[in-house]
Amino acid sequence: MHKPRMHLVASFDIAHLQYLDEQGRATQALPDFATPDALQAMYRQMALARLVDDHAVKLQRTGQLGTYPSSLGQEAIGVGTGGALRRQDIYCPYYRETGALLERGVEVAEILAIWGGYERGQDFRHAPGDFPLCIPIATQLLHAAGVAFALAYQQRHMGAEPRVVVTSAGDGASSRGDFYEAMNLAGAWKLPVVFVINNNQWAISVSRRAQTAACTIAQKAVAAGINSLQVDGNDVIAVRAAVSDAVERARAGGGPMLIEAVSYRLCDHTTADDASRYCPPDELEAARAREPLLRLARYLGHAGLWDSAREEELQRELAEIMERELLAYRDWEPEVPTAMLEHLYATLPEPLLEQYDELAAMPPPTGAS
Amino acid sequence: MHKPRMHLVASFDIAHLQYLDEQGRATQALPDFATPDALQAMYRQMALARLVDDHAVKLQRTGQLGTYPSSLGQEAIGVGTGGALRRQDIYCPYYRETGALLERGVEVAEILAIWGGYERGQDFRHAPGDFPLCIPIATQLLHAAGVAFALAYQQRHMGAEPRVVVTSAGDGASSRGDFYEAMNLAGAWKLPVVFVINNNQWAISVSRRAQTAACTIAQKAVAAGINSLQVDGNDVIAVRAAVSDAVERARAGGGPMLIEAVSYRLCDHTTADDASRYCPPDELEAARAREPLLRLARYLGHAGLWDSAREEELQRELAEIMERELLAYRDWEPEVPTAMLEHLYATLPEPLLEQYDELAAMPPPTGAS
Amino acid sequence: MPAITLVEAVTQALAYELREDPRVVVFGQDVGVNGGVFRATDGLQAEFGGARVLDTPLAENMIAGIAVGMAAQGLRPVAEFQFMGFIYPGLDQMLSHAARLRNRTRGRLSCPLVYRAPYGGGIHAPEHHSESTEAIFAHIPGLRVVVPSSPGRAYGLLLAAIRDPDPVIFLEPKRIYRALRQEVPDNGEALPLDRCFRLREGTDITLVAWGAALKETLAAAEQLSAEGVEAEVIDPATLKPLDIHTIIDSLEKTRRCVVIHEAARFCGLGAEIAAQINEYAFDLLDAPVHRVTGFDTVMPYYRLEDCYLPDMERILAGVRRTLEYPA
Amino acid sequence: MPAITLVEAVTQALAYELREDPRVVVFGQDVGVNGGVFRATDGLQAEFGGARVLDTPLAENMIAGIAVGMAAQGLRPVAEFQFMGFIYPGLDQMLSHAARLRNRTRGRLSCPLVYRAPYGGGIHAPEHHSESTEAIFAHIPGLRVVVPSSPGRAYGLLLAAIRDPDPVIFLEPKRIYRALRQEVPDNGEALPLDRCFRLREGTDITLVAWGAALKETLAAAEQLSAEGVEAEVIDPATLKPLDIHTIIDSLEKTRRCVVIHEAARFCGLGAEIAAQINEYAFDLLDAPVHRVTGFDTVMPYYRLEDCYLPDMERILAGVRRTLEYPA
Ligand SMILES: Cc1ncc(C[n+]2csc(CCOP(=O)(O)OP(=O)(O)O)c2C)c(N)n1
Ligand SMILES: Cc1ncc(C[n+]2csc(CCOP(=O)(O)OP(=O)(O)O)c2C)c(N)n1
Ligand SMILES: [Mg+2]
Ligand SMILES: [Mg+2]
Repeated sequence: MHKPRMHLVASFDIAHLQYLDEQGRATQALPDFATPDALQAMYRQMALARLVDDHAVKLQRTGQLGTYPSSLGQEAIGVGTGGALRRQDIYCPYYRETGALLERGVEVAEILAIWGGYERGQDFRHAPGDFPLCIPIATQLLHAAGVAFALAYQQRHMGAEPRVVVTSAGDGASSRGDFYEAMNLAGAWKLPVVFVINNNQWAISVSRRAQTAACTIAQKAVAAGINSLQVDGNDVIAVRAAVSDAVERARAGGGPMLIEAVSYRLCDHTTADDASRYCPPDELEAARAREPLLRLARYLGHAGLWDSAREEELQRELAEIMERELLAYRDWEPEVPTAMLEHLYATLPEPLLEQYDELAAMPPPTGAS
Repeated sequence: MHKPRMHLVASFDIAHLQYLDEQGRATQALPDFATPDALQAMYRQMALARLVDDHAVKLQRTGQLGTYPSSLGQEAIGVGTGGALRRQDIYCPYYRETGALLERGVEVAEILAIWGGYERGQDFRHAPGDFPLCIPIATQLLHAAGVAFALAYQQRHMGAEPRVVVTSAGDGASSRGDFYEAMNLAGAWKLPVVFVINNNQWAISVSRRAQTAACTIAQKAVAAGINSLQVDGNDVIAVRAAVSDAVERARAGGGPMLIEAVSYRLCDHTTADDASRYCPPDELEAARAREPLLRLARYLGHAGLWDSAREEELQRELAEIMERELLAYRDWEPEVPTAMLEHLYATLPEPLLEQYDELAAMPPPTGAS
Repeated sequence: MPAITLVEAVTQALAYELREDPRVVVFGQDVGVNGGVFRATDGLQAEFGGARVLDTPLAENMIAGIAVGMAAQGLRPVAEFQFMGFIYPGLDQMLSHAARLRNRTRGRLSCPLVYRAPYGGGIHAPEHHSESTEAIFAHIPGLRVVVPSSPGRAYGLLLAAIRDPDPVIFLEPKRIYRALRQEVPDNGEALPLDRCFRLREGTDITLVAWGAALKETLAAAEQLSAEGVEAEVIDPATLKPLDIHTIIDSLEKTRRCVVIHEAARFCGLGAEIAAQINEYAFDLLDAPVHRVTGFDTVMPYYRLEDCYLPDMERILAGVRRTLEYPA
Repeated sequence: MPAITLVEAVTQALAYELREDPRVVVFGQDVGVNGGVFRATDGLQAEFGGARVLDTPLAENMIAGIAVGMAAQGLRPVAEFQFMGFIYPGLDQMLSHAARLRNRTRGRLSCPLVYRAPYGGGIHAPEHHSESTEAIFAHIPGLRVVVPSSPGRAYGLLLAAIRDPDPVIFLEPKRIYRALRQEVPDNGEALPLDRCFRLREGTDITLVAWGAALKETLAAAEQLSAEGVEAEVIDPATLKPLDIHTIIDSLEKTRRCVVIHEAARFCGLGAEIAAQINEYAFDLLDAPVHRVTGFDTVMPYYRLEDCYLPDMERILAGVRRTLEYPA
């Protein structure tokens, strides 16, 4: 057909935020929260996350832990996100979340226990309102929408203080209907929820480009009529700034937001994966040069806030923490067979008593690992 | 935070297409296909659809048909869409589809039989590749994506001619994950599929605005990285032009497209619904003035191509068709009880023989309606 | 006190609990102004406002998933699925999360929620509107599956379901939504979950049925009585966890049992009941447990639905066969 | 001819059928370059190209749904779900469409497709990676549910499943993916669906099991044999439709039966088998049909998974109890 005349009914722009470039140079004035102390604290948390991941992978390799998903290279996303929440806010994480969990006060030993085969690891002692790590991809995004409804409801009708929920997922998760349904509801009901996508370019072996024809994940928010932003996910300042801004806007009643944090998975998908089967080595090498710790260290170094002595001191301190947590994991109280029925319902229904007794008569398992 | 600098990574525009305004005046030169004959034929099909709907509702009211969803006011969408396909293309319809089904060659009696409680109505004699009417909202959109893959596959690897699939759904369906998953796959795999949304402003009693914060349905395609367009769904020329264009682009390998056809449901959701419970009467009245038959009749009248004599003649002709089809429906061969097992599997598995015999021994049902 | 129907009893229970417990919220498709397509939520939005009685966008997976988040955060969500045939997109959230949240957080978070859905056939509805797949949900550890069969039980069991600290699938037999009226005092008294109801005493045979199938089952029992056969009729009401002991107790008297359900036979709940009777009461039985059920095929369009549903003829035939065993 | 594992037999069958039938396409998450997380599709994309062996975006509902469209349009789609724990978003498409398309179009369109998924526990995988909910699928009219338990049966049954004109859920017991090797000639010979396999002859008791549970079941049978008890072991393989007659035939000899499955007991497939035995062979039975199964709870994280799975001890205990009945 010949080109007809049409009129414009809507227009959308997707913006990208960065503070530190790949060389650790500030590309613009840093936000107010970025004091030397705060930056050093973020660096410390990223370093701890990396150390935890490193040890967890080693534990797995030596048969002391089950499958483990490292967040190597994506520490800025977890730490930047976790730091943007207040204690009483709620976090609905996916499974690749070391940095954010640490920020939320989850203990390293709890994280290890989860992947070490103990449900009790999910009983976050210091983050009692947070959701457990979520394995079925994207399903946690709907929980977050529900939590957000509850928080707004409790604020408006039950006199509670304003709270916000943040939830995370991977780029692969953005192909699931759940992601879209959660955003759409959040938009329609203007819920206080922030969706953070760790775009690490891979869903196991499926590349971001094979996942969708959309050129950004951020633009997927347009479908739901909600705001979105793409941030440099290797720049912890940008992540923290974007999520903080979204969280506080949501807290003030401004509704939901989607944040796409662009990063790269510098490791296997999990310890059960072998990324060399599908990940182009040169792409991986190029990504390594953009990683978040090096970048922040460079910035801090340029600013005279970091040097090798401080790095060594930090590593010593973190090694001690790790040591302590590894012991706590090794001494983790084993679960007894009846544990599998004890928390299924609030009270064990009578018809299950017989099965309970059968489990009670069983010898505890011998050191499965 | 103070306003940071961001850079733009993507931009999207949503356009709207119209040829005839509410008074039936051309707002721009009509497309080539819009010859007097073609326009009169489209008018005829819309009038037939309206007549079928009208009779179906009456049959239901008199206990001769089950629940029925009329497409009153939305005839331009079905007729404009159905006319854009070639015979060998595939159509995956939802349930509110009288106009499109007629265009595809489905018999009125078949349509009545479906809603009259006979599976055999779905055995479209003249549209053997088309999908049956789909009741579970939005699920057909995924079938269409699968069909599109098959058509492209058969073209590329099995020497078949290029074919396209068109699928339809309502505005409510656009909230389902399926809609997004189907568009996303179609985009990622560049499939020859066109998604047509009948935005009739209601999903039963839930208004379009309560359904989503997105200001258009068309913009939901941005999430999938595919093209989209909003059309005046009461302007059959615009619908036909937009869908034809999308279909031919898809046929040529140009990939999928989403078309939002903006209209209004001028009737109850189905015969089981009472729209007066929730639909504002003034909104309904205003919408009535924009309806598609009146609009095209006015245009044709201005152009000297239509008058009350021709209208009467048309109505006489359609009434005859309707008469014949009503008889065919009344004489529809009843299903016998064993029919419910005969087509479950290609061959009845042995373990079901006993149940088959039980059904075979049953008296046929006595005139359920 | 006016006598009310089953669907009105549902409304009455929802209203009672909305009034008494500020944590209760009711949501789903068309539950607001429209009052639900079966009017189960009629008038609730007008009385309790749009903040507590909400129309959702059209997405069942979403409805199931947000209920988990709401419940974990301290609310008492009651979600409606418009028809059981449209509940399946929500199954993932029910099975993977609602049923498990308490267990995987070792009791830290829980899911006190209710998923309601009209279910069953026989109302001449279109395709996909006549499902009865309760067995799918009954197989899922951590859920409760509850089916009322009278206005009184609808009221009492729904209150219990909303107050229960764990997730409940509440399936409402829509064929009998308006089939009979009872006086149901609006006193907020819940009925016990996890307990069978003995609807009729008898000594000759035990009939187990739930939901709409009880209509024909009770009618069959009356017919049998006229013939001198006294059937005991048991409504499990809570299908999971199942109170098998009340059924076994009945078998001590009757030694013969027929299970009646609308759902397809294969891997239906009747199989579980037969298997447990076999396990717990093998020596009591004078005849095999007989199942009168829907056929193992898709529920047909409405012209044939009466052939699909167990009717009095088929129930009576099953009973006679069981009584005459071995014949 | 080298001996191959069960997962290699799956690959061999897929390759055979891709080679022989241009309508066959294989797709799912990571099935391409990566060859699937269990390597079931290893090398297939290299051999048959990206047009026939495709990685999909991450959406199980989508995977289930597009297979319906492909199959209806004449292809022979074989879709992989990465783990059974992630199949549930696809249930709606399987139940509402794949299983029904032939019926609702009265044979005009059909769904010759295979949904494959690794299933079962015991590999120390994370949460949601150890599901065995075959009973849910077995309840759905119109589906076939097939579970292989050896490399030879994996090859022959998968070929049959792909060639079958109707939809098949093909569940692969991942715990025994590499547990044993067999020589499996790549001759394209399918094994029959809808037929039990008698894996061991015996006269004293009938053991019915499928998938990975056959490992312990067969071991238990050997142990029993050493004790002078000869167990007949039957693998139904096609769980729906179920060939009950081979089981009944066996009971004519043995008069006692134990069903073993990993899945939760309540409304599991064991219940259906017990119910049908009760119906067809009530008089044959010398003892109630006994079920040795997973517990009615969520499959625990890996530290306790061995307590959940039926092991040889529990199978032997169940057999002894059944043999000694009444005791
Ligand atoms: C519903 C579901 N399907 C499949 C899987 C298996 N699986 C685990 S992680 C993963 C890829 C996820 O990729 P992405 O969302 O990008 O997150 P990432 O792991 O890269 O952080 C898949 C397919 C799962 N856990 N859940
Ligand atoms: C999955 C599913 N959920 C609910 C329903 C019940 N239902 C039938 S039509 C309808 C509203 C659909 O609205 P829309 O998509 O806008 O289409 P329209 O009927 O307005 O043309 C609903 C909720 C259904 N058929 N399928
Ligand atoms: Mg990723
Ligand atoms: Mg609509």
